[in-house]
Amino acid sequence: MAAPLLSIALEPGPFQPLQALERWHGQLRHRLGHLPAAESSFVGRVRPHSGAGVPLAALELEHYPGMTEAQLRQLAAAAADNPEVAAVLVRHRIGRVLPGEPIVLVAVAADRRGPAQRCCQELLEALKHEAPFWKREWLLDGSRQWLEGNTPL
Amino acid sequence: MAAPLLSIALEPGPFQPLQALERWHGQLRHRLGHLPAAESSFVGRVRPHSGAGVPLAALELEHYPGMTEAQLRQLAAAAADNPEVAAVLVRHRIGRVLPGEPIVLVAVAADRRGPAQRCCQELLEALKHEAPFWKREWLLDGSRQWLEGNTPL
Amino acid sequence: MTDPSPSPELPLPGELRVLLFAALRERAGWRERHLPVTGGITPAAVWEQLGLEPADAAATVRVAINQQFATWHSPLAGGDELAFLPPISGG
Amino acid sequence: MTDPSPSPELPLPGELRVLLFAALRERAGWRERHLPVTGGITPAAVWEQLGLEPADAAATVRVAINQQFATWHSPLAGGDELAFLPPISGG
Repeated sequence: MAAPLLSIALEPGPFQPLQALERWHGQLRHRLGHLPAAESSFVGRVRPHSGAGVPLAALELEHYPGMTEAQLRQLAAAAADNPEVAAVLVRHRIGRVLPGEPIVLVAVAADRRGPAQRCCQELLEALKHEAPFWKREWLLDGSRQWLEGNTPL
Repeated sequence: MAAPLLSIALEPGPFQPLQALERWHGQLRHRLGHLPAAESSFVGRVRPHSGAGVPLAALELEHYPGMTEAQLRQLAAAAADNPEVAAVLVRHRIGRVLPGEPIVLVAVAADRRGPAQRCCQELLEALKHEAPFWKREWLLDGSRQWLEGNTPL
Repeated sequence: MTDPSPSPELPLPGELRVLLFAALRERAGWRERHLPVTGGITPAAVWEQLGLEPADAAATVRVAINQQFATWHSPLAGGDELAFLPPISGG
Repeated sequence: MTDPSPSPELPLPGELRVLLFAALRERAGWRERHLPVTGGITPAAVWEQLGLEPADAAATVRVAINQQFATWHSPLAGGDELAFLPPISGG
């Protein structure tokens, strides 16, 4: 089987996960001739409150231009290293993200549900811990704080 | 936390998973005031080949009217029995489904990714084994065969 | 694509309504039958009485009474809907 | 919303380009510096030489050389890009 198709992009402004999935489906139909039997996806959105429970004005996402894209590609290829995985989609916001807005979209198309679900889950964990992104919470009073790590599973 | 919102329906004709998700998002915004931070979803589509590897003309899905809907609701409520799960969506085709067409859509919105992913996966396994659906493969020559069980994980 | 079958007679009050699905329905050649309920009757007894196959169905066929999963030895009453379900393949 | 900083001078050939991100950048007050490369220099030596904090950073801060994760004792060469990365929080 051919190497999985990787579609990876950083989003500097608000993006619509369902539109991104629709465009990806078009690419898969074009490249594979059909949509694989199993598709697992995940969307993460900004919570309305900070980790400390106070209302959030925005979440800022800093990243390491160049390394981020390379790492995402490497992590996606590693998670998709299974002959049953046909394609992987990753979209990740950077910049200022408002409560409720999508931050991350991961989708995996595969021949069976097991590999689709596992690859999607593993890639999400990998990019949370191994891709150079940093979140800063901005509160309503203008105060701000860098987060040290992720929300627990 | 309120009991999770359950949106469950059988689809007698072709349906678009992304449109179903979009309508569901509208309902969640209306009912919850926002979209939860984590959303996990799965789409299953008909394979182009039978289990024996020959081209498939169609997959027929028979079900037990009345019991199917009640079982899906019960299975969804059981899988979503976690205070962090906010909403569950299930769409399942019945009737004659063509290769490439969606058969099943499961989506779970929750406050954290762990409960969203687990609930989505558990509910998918549950409905594959505990909801009264039966698949019959129709081949190009008009021959047909009932499946005894599911594709392995 | 499913076998056409005439709308069955309504069951008489106190009768048992028996339903077959998918491969079981095709093998038996019928979809629905009505039986008088006799004291202590169970799904296992109905299966035998109707001459359904295979004789040792409990390993593969599941039973539902009034659209809820039940056992082969659950008690039946008049007006119940009893269904025999071949191996499920949903999703 | 990020700290504005003037476009840095281009590094001279053979110089090391050092980058800080997020909380590390804010604590240090700079984003990018260029250093001459001396024989056997490592990320750990650069950290110390630049007076970065905390002194025992290896437990929390990760190192990348030319945009690939590396160790605190990886060898550095002229022209390399060395980055110190505070705890990651993506996704």
